[in-house]
Amino acid sequence: MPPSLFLEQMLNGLQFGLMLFLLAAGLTLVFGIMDMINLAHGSLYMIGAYLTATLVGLTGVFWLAVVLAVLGTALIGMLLEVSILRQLYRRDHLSQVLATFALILILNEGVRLIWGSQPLLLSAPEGLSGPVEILPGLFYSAFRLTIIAVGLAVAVLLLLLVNHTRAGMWLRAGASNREMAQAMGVPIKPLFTLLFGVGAALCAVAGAFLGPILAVQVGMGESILILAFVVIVIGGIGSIKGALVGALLVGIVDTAGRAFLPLLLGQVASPEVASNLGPALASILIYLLMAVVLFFKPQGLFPART
Amino acid sequence: MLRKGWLLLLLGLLLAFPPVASATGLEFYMGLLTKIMIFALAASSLNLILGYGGMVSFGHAAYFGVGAYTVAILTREGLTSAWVIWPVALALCALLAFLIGAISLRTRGVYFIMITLAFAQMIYFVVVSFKQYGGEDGLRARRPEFGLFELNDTTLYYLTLGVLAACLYGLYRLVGSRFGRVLQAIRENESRTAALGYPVYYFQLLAFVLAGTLAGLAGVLMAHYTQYASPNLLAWQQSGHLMMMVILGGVGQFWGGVLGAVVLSLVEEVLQDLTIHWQLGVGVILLLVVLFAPKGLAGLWRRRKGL
Amino acid sequence: MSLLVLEGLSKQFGGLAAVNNCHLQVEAGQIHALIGPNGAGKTTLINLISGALPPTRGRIYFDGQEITSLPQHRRVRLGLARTFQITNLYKNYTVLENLELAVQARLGSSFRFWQPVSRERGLREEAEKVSELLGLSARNHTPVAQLSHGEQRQLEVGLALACQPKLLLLDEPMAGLGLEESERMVELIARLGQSLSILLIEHDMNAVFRLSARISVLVYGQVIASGPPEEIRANPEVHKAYLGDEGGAL
Amino acid sequence: MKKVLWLLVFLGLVGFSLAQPRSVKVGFVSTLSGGGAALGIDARDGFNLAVRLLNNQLGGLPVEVLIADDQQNPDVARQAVDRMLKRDRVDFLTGIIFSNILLAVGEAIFEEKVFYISLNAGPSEYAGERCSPYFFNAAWQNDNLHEAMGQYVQTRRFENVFLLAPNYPAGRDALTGFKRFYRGRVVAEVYHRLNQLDFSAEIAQIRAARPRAVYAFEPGAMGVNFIKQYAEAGLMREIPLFLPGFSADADVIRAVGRALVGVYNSSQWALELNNPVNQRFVEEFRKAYGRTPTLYASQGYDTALMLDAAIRAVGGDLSKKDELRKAFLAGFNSTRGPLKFNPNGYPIQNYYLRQVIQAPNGEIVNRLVGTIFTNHSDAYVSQCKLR
Repeated sequence: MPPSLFLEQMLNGLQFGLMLFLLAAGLTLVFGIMDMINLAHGSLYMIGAYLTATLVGLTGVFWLAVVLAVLGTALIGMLLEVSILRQLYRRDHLSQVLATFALILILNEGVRLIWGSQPLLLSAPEGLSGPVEILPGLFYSAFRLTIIAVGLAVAVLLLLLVNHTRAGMWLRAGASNREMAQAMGVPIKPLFTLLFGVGAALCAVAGAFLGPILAVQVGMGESILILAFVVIVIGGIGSIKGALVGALLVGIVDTAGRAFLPLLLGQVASPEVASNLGPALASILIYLLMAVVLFFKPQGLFPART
Repeated sequence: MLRKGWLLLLLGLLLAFPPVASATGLEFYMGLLTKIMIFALAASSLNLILGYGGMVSFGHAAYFGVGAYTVAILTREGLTSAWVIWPVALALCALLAFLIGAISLRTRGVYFIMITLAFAQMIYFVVVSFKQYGGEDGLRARRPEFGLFELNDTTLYYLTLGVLAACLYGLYRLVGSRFGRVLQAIRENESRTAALGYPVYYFQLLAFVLAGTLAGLAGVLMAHYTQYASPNLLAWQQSGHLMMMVILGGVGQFWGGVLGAVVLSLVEEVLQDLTIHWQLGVGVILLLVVLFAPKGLAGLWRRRKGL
Repeated sequence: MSLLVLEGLSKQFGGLAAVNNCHLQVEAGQIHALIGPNGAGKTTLINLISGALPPTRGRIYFDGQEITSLPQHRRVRLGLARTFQITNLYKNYTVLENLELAVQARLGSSFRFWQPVSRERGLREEAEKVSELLGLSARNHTPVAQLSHGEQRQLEVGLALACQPKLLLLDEPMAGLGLEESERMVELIARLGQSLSILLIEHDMNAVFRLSARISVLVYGQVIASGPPEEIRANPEVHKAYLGDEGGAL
Repeated sequence: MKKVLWLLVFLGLVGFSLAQPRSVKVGFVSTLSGGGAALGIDARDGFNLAVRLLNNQLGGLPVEVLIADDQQNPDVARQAVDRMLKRDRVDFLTGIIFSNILLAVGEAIFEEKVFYISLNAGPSEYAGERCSPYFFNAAWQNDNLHEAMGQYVQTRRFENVFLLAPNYPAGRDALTGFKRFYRGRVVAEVYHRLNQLDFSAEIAQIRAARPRAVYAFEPGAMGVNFIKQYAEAGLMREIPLFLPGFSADADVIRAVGRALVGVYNSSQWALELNNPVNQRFVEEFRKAYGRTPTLYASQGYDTALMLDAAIRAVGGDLSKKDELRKAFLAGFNSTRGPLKFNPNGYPIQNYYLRQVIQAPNGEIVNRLVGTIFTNHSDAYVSQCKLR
């Protein structure tokens, strides 16, 4: 295998992983701190992508549309928190699952009523469509490079925020022990609303940047939600660092599995078997990864709660 | 528990339904009832571990689907006797539940939810990778021979009714038995139950295997009903669907699984007839139930009756 | 041979040694108290003995048999029962239901799937006996959540008692009790001490010195002294390491 | 007492059905929610449009169309079909988009001796040995568009080609169809998991393999994702991409935009096919729904026309199953011109080459370029014993 192909696949894994991280970061914080399972997290990602697509159509400027969509989605997220989700914090996980599943159905149909069933157009900004030569002979999509840059920037920002600010300290305290945070006099309610807004904003960022390479359509949230859950469980619920490591692991393992597993199988088995088995094994790989991690570390790689 | 009289009346009505249906051209509802009863069995089996055992399995569809696929694959391979197919399917589901449970029960809480999901997903992808068994298209499942009677829509209805009634009675005895009591004690307070000297792990594992086997039984019936095994039966959405039924009906309430299966199926059926945007309606109803009936519909019922 | 022997027992949590090379012998037929400042590793030790946690190093012998790697339920069957420092009951169940579960555990045939447990007279009668011993008969059908704190602590002991242990591990049975309730608990423990061996962890020094035949002092996960109450009271080591300036309180 | 009551209900039902004027009931089971909904909705809109233009009649009989959503789930579809067969007693069924759904319900429909007119799904199973007298397909056999593209790539003399499809039976069948007519070298035949979102790994493989051409079978949202990412990687200009028609139709153009320009695709239908039926369809569809119709819409429209023609031919007597079958086989006047059928129920028709271009006014359209096959039949018809 040429090294440039290997490098390209690693970049692909990195890019996919970073986008998963954006989704997983909000999910893991909401889960870890509020102890709330929010299945509707993926719906916020969908809303973010739809808003971006609509705003690009209206303003014609990609970056402006992204900023507005992120703000809009954060607002919608906070509205959801204040109106419905807040009532679920004290309820058991199963009620939360049922309620937020109901929200998925409602939001999906709502989006369908507003925008219709056909997928929406969302293209990468003019200057970024097309490849650039990052190493001699290695061409890579400029937009995917942008995604990597944005993902890394947000990851660094989040880690700084969580590890080096007062609000971040509250968050960590809350993730490890809710009662203690409350006893410290942290204004829990507004903090939760704000946190939910941040989670929604991160979803919108993912939606805005994945929209140009994935189909913007109803149901796009659910297909990626399960992956986000896999990520946070591997990383350890409530841990931003865990979410980052988990997301990169999932991104790279999944990409590498798809890219290299059929080739490897081709070396040892007949092409017929390899082409049958390869995709199946590649699909299983991330679930296998999760099962193995949980087998050895039942609390994930970086448990936030002790 | 509902009063005996009401139960007998309900059973009588269900027994009398098929002749009435075929006389009045309502055969469709016989099929619908068959499907609902199958889901009632699957949801009740999930309720055993989720409600009574406190084990939130997000991979219950695996056994449901494997049960159905066993029927499809064996009939395709030329086996026609239900007396072979049923035991093989159930044994396979039991074995699978044993392996998955033995590993998954090392974890707790959300990690348990996710590891059961992981195993179910692996099974899903393994099953669809067998091209000779239909892959993503699914596989036709012929109805097997029982010898005593021919399996048609009517006999399948009675068979399902009989299996459901027997399983529910068995579950009823189980949750009131010594074993059932310990299972619920573990849900209430695991560390205390362990400190009393109960081997918690084995109790949970046994319940897990039992629930998986019953779900497999439901899957076998499902294959007889649709004469088809589709990958959708194994998908995580199916696990979610079963969970919705249990939560909607009432977690850990004896009739929770049955009630949830009946209500959710009927709501979907009615709303689908009315509008393409029926999922909006289902969503709103589910949300209202969570907000205003915290213990599910069975809980609502109990509260009304002041029990 | 002593009833319970700990040999070089250690438990590490990450880099922290909660129990560190601990040696202890508990004789049969007496109340043995284990005292020590907060964070000395007393509850961890109970968790190790009862099997709730596996030790990092060391061995545990009970009744002449090594139990270091036995699972918790096997130890209970051998006659080791414990209580919890923080009340740990089936809150939604009644007193009798709590006790019946303990009795059923001892009878050891819980893999029965058919007979309704509500009709089992034997379980109920034994549970009633224990309840009477605890003085909770009047509360038999009250859900635990509605009991007073003192009653809950008594039931906590009762659940362990219903296992009919050879050695009872009591983890701060007096925690949070008022004066009168404490007195009742001391009486209960003294009564129990006549017929079975007890390893008692307690902060209430008054109670400890009244009840125990032998006292061990745990500091930083190690037993630094062991002996009859008078000896411990007089031990300068104990005063220095554990009691500090408040030593006068003894 | 109870018996009397049931008797009354029974009599009421009988009386009701006798009192009804003669009419025709059509069950339309399709994917109307979830990821594949756009397809089903387009087909439904096309079907409904034709019914409306026929004054809500088919073959002179008043028509009632019952619509149900299969959620792209075989079990749900099974339930819906059961309801329509046993409760609503429909005369015809149609609407299913996906082959795996059709395979799950087909036998049950044929057993009831109800005609199923497929408007999209064309599985090979029903084309060969398992063909049924009650099955017709107004669109295609699944392999056809791929065969056409294979033929075209062959005539362009591309010396090798890279093939890509999801790992499921229809994906494998599609590439088999392509290879049936393409004789050059296949550089690689890559199968990925169904409903995959990200294609970066596959695109990197394509780039490394440097094939002369790429043929990809990516139905639904996968197509949108793949094409966007293929263009994003800058491969559109380097390695020409060939697609089946449904991956480059109006709906995909709407979602992908300019990235599609230049792509060749094969179809049995095209927007500018020059016949009066098609011209009216395109015009009325745009007027009614405000968007450009896709081939799915044309197939829905044609299915209604096909029913109309056959019912008219038997004079509205739906009990004459044999004559209905003959009427279906005789064909009808479709948006693709006069259409005839093989004994296995699949059409004999032309397949066209189209190319996505940017029109002078800036609009991106899929333009008809030429004809690949004329009067083409599917590869399985000889295995079907029906006459």
